[in-house]
Amino acid sequence: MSALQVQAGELLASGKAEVVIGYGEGTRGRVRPVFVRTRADVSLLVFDGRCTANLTVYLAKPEVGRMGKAAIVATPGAVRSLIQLIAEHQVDPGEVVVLAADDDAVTLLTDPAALEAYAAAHPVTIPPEAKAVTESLARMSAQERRAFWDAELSRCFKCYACRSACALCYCTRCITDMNQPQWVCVAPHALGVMEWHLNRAMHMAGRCVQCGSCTSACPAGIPIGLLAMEASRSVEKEFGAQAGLRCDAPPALSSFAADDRESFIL
Amino acid sequence: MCSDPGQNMIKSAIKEKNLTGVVVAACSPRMHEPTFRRACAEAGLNPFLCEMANLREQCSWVHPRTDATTEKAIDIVSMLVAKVKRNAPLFPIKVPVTRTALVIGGGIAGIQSALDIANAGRQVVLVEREPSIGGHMSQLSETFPTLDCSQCILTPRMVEVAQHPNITLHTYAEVESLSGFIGNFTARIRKKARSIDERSCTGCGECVTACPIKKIPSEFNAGLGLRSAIYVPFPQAVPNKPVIDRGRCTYFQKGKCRFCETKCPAKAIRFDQQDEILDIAVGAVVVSTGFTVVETSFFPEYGYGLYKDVITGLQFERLLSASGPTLGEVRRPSDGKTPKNVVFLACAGSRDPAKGIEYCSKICCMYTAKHAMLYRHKVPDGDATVFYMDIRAAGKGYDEFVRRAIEDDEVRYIRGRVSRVFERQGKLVVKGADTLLGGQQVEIEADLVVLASAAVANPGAEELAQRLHVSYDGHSFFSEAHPKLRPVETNSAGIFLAGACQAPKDIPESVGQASAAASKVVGLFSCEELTREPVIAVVNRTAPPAYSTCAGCFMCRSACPFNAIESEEIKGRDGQILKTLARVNPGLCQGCGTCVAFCRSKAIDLQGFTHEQMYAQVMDLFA
Amino acid sequence: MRSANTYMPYPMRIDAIIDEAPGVRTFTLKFMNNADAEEFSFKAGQFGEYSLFGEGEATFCIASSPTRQGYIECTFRQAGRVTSALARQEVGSVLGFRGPYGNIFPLEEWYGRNILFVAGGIALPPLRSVIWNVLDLRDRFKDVTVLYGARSVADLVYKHELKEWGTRSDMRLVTTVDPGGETAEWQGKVGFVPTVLETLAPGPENTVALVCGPPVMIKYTFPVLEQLGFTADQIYTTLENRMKCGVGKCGRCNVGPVYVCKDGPVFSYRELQSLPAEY
Amino acid sequence: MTTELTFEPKIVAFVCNWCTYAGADLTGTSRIAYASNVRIMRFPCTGRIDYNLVLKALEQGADGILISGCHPNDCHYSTGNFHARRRWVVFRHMMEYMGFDLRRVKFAWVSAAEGAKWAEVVNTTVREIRELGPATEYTELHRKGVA
Amino acid sequence: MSTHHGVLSHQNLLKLLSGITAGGMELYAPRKTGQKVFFDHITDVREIAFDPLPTTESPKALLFPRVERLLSFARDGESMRVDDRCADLMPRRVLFGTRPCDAVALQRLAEFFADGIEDMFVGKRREQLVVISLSCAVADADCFCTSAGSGPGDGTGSDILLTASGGERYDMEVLTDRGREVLATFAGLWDEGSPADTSGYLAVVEPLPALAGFGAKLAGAFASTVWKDASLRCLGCGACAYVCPLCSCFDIEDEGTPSKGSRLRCWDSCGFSLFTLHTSGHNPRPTQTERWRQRVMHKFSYMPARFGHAGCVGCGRCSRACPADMNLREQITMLDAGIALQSAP
Repeated sequence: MSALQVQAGELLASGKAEVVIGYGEGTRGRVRPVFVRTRADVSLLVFDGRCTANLTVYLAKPEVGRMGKAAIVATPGAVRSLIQLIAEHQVDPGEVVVLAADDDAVTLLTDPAALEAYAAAHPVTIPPEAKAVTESLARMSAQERRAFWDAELSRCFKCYACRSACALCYCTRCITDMNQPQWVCVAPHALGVMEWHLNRAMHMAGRCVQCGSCTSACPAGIPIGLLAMEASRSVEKEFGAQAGLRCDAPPALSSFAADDRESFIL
Repeated sequence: MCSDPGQNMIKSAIKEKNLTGVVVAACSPRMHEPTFRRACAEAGLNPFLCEMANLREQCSWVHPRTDATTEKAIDIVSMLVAKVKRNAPLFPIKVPVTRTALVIGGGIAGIQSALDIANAGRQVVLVEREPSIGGHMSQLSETFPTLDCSQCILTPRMVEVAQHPNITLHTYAEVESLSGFIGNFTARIRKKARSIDERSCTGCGECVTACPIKKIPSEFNAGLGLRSAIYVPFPQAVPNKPVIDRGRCTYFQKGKCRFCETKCPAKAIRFDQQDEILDIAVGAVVVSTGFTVVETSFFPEYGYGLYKDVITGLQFERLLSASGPTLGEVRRPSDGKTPKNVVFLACAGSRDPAKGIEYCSKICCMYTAKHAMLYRHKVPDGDATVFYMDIRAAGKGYDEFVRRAIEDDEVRYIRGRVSRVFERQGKLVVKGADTLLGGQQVEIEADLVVLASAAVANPGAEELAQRLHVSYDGHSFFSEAHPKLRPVETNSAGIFLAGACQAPKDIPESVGQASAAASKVVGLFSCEELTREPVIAVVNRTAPPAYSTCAGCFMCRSACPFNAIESEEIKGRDGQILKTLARVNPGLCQGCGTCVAFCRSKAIDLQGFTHEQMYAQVMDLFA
Repeated sequence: MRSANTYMPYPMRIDAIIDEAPGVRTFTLKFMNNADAEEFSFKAGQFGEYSLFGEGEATFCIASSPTRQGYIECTFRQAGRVTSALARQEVGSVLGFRGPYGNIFPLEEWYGRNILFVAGGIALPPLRSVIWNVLDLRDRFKDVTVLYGARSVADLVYKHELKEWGTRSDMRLVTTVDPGGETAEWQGKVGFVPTVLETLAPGPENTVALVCGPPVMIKYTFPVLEQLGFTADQIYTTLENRMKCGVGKCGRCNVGPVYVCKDGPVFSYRELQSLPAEY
Repeated sequence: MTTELTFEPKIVAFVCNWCTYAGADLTGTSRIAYASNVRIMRFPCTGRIDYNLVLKALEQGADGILISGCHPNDCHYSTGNFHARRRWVVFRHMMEYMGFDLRRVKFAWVSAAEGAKWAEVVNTTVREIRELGPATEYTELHRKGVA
Repeated sequence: MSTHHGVLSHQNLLKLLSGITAGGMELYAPRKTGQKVFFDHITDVREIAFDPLPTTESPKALLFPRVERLLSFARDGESMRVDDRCADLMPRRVLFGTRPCDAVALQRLAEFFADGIEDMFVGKRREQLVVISLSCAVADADCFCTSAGSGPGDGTGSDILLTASGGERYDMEVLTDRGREVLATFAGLWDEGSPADTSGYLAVVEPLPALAGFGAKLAGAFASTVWKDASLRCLGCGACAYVCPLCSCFDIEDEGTPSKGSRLRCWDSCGFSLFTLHTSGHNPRPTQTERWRQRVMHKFSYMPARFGHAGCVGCGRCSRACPADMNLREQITMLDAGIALQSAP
């Protein structure tokens, strides 16, 4: 039994968790989320390099919530998102146990301080593909960037897998589903797609923990996470606030500093 | 339209056509929105179903008579029609009122306001930064145009304040912060440590005599006299209790001395006294923090304050004052001799865009005439010369007063600006032009030069304004809500202005405004409840299981400048928490809508400026 | 000639607006083209998609009777984007209407029978179409009874018609409001619809019951009728699932193997029993 | 005549009630003439201005946007403009990242006393937008991807 | 007509496709971006991707576009001018590179939209669409076409079916007049052929035995508890529905202002939480459990009951697209077993 399986078993046996949300073997060599409720089933749990999806997204699901106190197998990205969820009052730190997994090590994190320490010790890693696109975007002119996003977003049919896979897209009603007024065009035409992704990026500003889940979820292969990441990074660069590091962090966007940049204002 | 016939037209249209909304295409809503909303209300239409299309200030007055202007006018009206179709009837919000007023600043304006409010039977908390109330008026010798003694008319008022049962006086104290809203403010007051137990102190003055440090320039005497480290600012101070200037006191600086303590018969000295923080609930605030004058160092052309015998008008007041450093004799600072040639420079700094003070300080013409006159009375063989730009003596008895100075007291008025004051062979020379003589250069030797230096806002006025959430103008004077129609209110409901903190004023004007502010406060306090504008943010509520589109992230909380966001728990039948939502305290919300723009799920909306209303305006513009 | 485009509405103009209850309005709509008016016909129970250009479509039943031609009426509560926009319209405004869609109440099969209408709140409109249809062909039916209830007196719709029905000798009208919803002047009954129905105790013999109301009313009314001896075939209702297309394609109103818009909205209680409860 | 010469841009101004709107009123009371291309929308505070409204205006055909409110520290609500400023920093960054032309969205602090500045800001904006020509990058998105 | 047989080389196929674009007909074919393959308007045949597996997005957009203008309107004084688009020319299009399962799906989709009140848009597009499919030489673990009423060499729904028969050469079946018309212009590029047994070139698709009788079993399984566990990891996105060649749920929305705008039809999904939400707040399918059940029931129980075939052709796209690995093959097998277990005495 792996260390993860042992720890998960103990949590279930001791009643510290009633369900362990983890990764299990899926089809076609992929891994998938599994919900382990009995000690016997801990053998389903795996953890390796394929496990990148951010499982904290399931904490907001009512069906999962009804299963009782959860332990969650978390990548560093998921730990950050959990911290962010705590900061945004979406998760009660007392109601979730974290099995932070990274390569071989599994660390049990049960309080905000431990989560924060873990997040601090595991900085954001940007996948090489994302890095390459970011670098090429930086070299582009505005028109080239427009053309790049126009082409990429033309594949978006608004299945909202990006939103569904995102732990921080927990809104009771997403702005794109509102029609009084119709902030975002329903249609997945170029306009509606642009509005949706720009809104998501703005909503992620100062909140995106760069876990990469939205990009991996996109069935159309759009590097969609770049937008949210960029919004969050601009907040980091401009205002020095990084998401997912402190459980009591104030919202970065709805805060301000008297000397925030205003060179663009006449 | 704003005239009675115009309003009646609207009223009858509402009734005849059964209107459900009104757009008045006329002037700025900042001007007449309340007028028309009231007219609608009188016709039975909810006033918030009325909007104004600003066709005057923002269209006809700024654009020529062209088709493009007409198009713009049509757009403006059309946008407001689109908005008003989505307006909802709103109803005033009732909030309780704490019937205690806070008056900040104990000069003549603050004193007058406090007394008026207190005499109307309401509680007043008067906070003064200095150790005594009295302000600038207590420094003046005589007052124009009657030449009665300033102290004589002020002191009884100061005493009345001290003894009034409805007034709580905090001197040597400052307002640290002001939270809450009209009717329900909390003022945090820092009472600086006086180092004296005020209750025990009898005001005998033994300590002052005992203090070995005596060569501190006296603030009260505008630097012309001296005081000790433990001191009473002036003999008639209220309260007449000393204060230790810890920055100058040997004990506080070097840890040794305590002479005053040994001499105090009442054992009232408290070296270990701490600043005291008081949180006081008040319903209204009168800001009467006054002004200051620019120092002589402000004027490079007059020697940057290097010449001891170039002084400000305020310093000259102290030289004239019987309680001043010279006991009322005019003696110049450099050598104590009686000056035989005194030159008064009016508009020193004022009305001088190059110096950044474009405005007229308003009081200088009058007090310069007074100074020259009083000087001539005290030094009958002296020459008084006044350089002036023009004489502004509008006011009851004012022009007569100036004429008396010129005609009876033979003060020489030269119309012209002074370009330089310099020293020549140990004597001051005032160089200027006489514009009535075609700009002819004149040079006048002077024993004393008195600058009618500009009245400016107090240092720190901006910071105070920010703490009080009131706005201020480019010169840091506090802004009234409307220059003509709401001259004593600020844009923050429940906060009023009195005296020279708003703009330079003389005594009668300050007192008049102070009484006006007091009457506003008394009016506000006439009811136990006050009605507020319903333009506030509201968190939506929907059917279960969502209860609201609010997800409870509380991003709005950090966006709110007024701490108006609270949390609300939705509980199930058995008491378990189903959801935690944001809730807006309708008493605290001021309706800025900052929370609204931050809310990702649009759960908060601002009544009167709703998402639907604003969106409809944008869409209509391009329809 | 009708357009080959299924989604093409008839242009219609609002001819009259009646405020029925707080947030509830009735529009009388007239065809803008005579040819449309002539071509158009419908039967009681059918519905349509009413549209406001630029805002979208909303699904309501046709609340007027097919016996009254040249216009249609709809009654709606202001709630969503389209209904809110509709509520901002005035007499003379142009709307779109496409329909009629859906199946019908088989009135012809019910000639010679007693008809019992049970309606609650804003669900009277679908039955109003049938009520007027029956009243206009009064001699073909036996006893006609209408039981209508609302949360409060203010919430009753078609107040002027209720007054007329109340005075007619060829039908019986019973109105009721929920406890607490009555006013001092209220002359009708006070109580929930199922309870009032129980005391009314209409006989099931040769009777058809048409029931329309909020889900909770339906839930408690069916058992009362069964208790009174009505069989599931004698009870009819309409389903009000969310719809977009009205022609069985968009998928929204799919409940089990049926599309409510195409196979409904009229269902007998018997038919309903065979469907999953996803409505 | 070429279209460049006849092109009159339509500019939507989103302004706060207490400073810029009052400032624009002052421009009027001072009778300072300025370009009539601007349509003013009054908000209580810059903090209330939703970037989605800006986006909608551009999509609907605005050639330029002007967002204006109180100078820092002068906000009637004390901090609304600070919040707005931070939001605009990010919004501009994202617009730029997606390749939109930032020159069409202008920002200015205009106080209630700056009637002349308002006229100048509007005139400058109109002149610059006129040089840029009609905005198409948003409006053309309406058609893309619709069968 | 009777099936016509021919053979052509890969080279000539490309020439033929080039000829189609040059001749003014719009050509749609798979194009690859990164790892994903989409049907796209092709102007240069070198851009066509000949990936062996079904494309990422199905070709359904050729009949049922992601966004489609149902009508447009403009205020005209007191009335409204409405353009019903009937006059819009739906150009003849050639769709190349569909797999047999796709072609079957296109046919079923067209049937669905024609049922009852016919949908003009889909109908007209279908009339004008020439489908040239490629038989499958490869299947992956997500495919189950042979159990879903199709197969790797099924010509149903195609106008022309090409089967790669080794050596850069295709066996061609011309199945319809429309197919023959297209080919007529390019007579020199292909040779007459005779019926050939292509089965040796076709993929072997792993059967999905659970599918047999699955519909009948589902009919009684609405209230079963199997749905809850089966749907637990479903994220509720629309990826499966949007890549599916047969999912046809849509939304109708107006865009623009009351003065000028369009009524649009856009894809929608029964998996979205708001799909069935009533304005009152009542939602007949409140959680993902009910929504996943609807998806499965609709495809494998309701559709067969109504149309005689499932709403699924076993292309496997949903399984490949799902971010939570909701594998349909596996789900069917698991649900089948679960239902069987529950209904056992």
